[in-house]
Amino acid sequence: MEDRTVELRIPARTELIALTRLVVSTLALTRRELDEERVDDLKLAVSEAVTNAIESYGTDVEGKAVTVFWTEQSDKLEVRIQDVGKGFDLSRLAAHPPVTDSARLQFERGLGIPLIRSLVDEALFEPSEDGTSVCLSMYCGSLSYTGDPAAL
Amino acid sequence: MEDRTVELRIPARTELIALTRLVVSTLALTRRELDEERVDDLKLAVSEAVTNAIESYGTDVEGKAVTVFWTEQSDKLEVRIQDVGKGFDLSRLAAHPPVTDSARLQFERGLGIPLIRSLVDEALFEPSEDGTSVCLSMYCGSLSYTGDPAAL
Amino acid sequence: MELALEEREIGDWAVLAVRGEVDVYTAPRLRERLIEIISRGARRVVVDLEGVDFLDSTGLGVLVGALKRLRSNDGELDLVCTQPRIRKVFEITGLTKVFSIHESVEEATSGSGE
Amino acid sequence: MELALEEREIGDWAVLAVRGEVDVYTAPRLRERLIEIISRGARRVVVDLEGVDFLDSTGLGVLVGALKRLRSNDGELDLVCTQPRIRKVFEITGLTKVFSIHESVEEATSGSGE
Ligand SMILES: Nc1ncnc2c1ncn2[C@@H]1O[C@H](COP(=O)(O)OP(=O)(O)O)[C@@H](O)[C@H]1O
Ligand SMILES: Nc1ncnc2c1ncn2[C@@H]1O[C@H](COP(=O)(O)OP(=O)(O)O)[C@@H](O)[C@H]1O
Repeated sequence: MEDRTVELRIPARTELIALTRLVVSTLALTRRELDEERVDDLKLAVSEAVTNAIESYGTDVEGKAVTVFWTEQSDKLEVRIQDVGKGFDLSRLAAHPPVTDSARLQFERGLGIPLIRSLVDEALFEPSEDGTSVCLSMYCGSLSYTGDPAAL
Repeated sequence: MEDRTVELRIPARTELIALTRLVVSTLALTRRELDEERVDDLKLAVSEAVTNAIESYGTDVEGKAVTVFWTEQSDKLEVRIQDVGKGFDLSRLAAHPPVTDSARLQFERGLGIPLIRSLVDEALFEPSEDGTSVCLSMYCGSLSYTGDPAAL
Repeated sequence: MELALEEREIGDWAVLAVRGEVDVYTAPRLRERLIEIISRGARRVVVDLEGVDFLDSTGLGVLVGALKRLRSNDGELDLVCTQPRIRKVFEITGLTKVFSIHESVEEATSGSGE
Repeated sequence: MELALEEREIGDWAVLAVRGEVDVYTAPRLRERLIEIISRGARRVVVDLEGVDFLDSTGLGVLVGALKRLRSNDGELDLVCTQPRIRKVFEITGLTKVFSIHESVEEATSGSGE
């Protein structure tokens, strides 16, 4: 599998999140099985996860990086987002109140993880004291290239 | 400098060269100092170097990768392309004959390194038995973002 | 990496057209502009998202924040959004129930704003 | 990652319009198509590069190869290329002296081909 992984490592700077989106959507678009809507879904989910990864460093971003791994498996695309930030307790994330005009408006934050969960087929969060790894999967049957496989 | 480096690692597959071009030109375009023509020059030079890096593995590309490092220094942009292929002897590269209709036509290959050298401000080739590192620089005075530096 | 903001007035509506990508990097500019518009006294604001290519949860948060600010002043914030990819983000998060989302700036500004 | 090839005939010229990126990944398709055109008996070929976004040394090599093949059959290969970014690649490598490069397909196909 090693040789099927594309790895992008960026300094923890928010202006580089757009680059991770570009790379992931470019790679996803070369796959016949993902239509544009699913590519957009994956792109947004990755963007949210990279945002969280950068924010895991707080203001202490000097020398810190976030790594995005893109791996193609026989039946799915997998994107792993990794930071070495402070981690978090998944079970303690605030639950959002049911959607009603008044209560819902309290939540300007905390939309990222719920979004991620509903956008991809599988989202695995692995926070630890040494950082967090988030693994996002999109199932797509057997994979094949849209490009012509002719090689020199 | 570590925290100013973007790193892209791809499996040694030619269909991924386009991705390295996209990443490099996207990063270069966020810099005011490089006009479009210089961005295109850098993009082509990087593409040629990545092509050579992939070809350094011959047909034995299984599990092999090429890494592209993008680093911003105070006065220049630097792109390093690294492979762990077989290396080569720079001093033995065939020189092209002067441009004349007949002799010039013998050369369908061997245009990559001459192109690289004329496209970037500085090209350093470091072949070794453990692989080759090619460092391409574009000088561009003091650097600043075209994007708004506002952060959350 | 780009965000373009363009403001105009239609009747008593302040219309802010947003173009480009709204994410954690660009959202602060959108927030600042909305705060500026509101603190200038605007009560009825339309944010036109037709030119937006990408909107993340930070962008949603900025819009929710502006809506709260306006409502607490008896104001209103409406959106224009027909692009499925952007609309979907409001749908998933349940925010279609919170915002009035219109098909066009004309439709948004011809309503009563309530 | 895309390459589109479109063929047509103008008088006794075979015109191949190329769109997209020509690099080591896509160039083999261009080469195959050119070989096919030549082996069908075409002697006067125009390659229209106006739709090309990117051209690397492998692409140059394919064009040089086709030119050689045609010349050895008393044929001719001309190019159409006005885009500075693509033209520059021919200039740097000295290949502007080897190819006839035209401003338009009309210009290319109205010449004598010699
Ligand atoms: N990679 C991460 N590292 C550390 N904490 C994280 C990470 N991802 C998420 N979190 C925590 O989970 C919380 C909820 O995340 P999210 O739903 O994306 O909303 P938001 O980022 O707007 O707070 C964050 O505020 C943060 O405390
Ligand atoms: N990264 C590399 N690893 C091994 N050999 C290389 C590398 N880069 C260049 N070379 C050698 O230098 C030669 C000339 O390269 P270049 O000028 O790009 O032309 P071409 O790739 O068309 O042969 C190559 O054929 C190869 O033998």
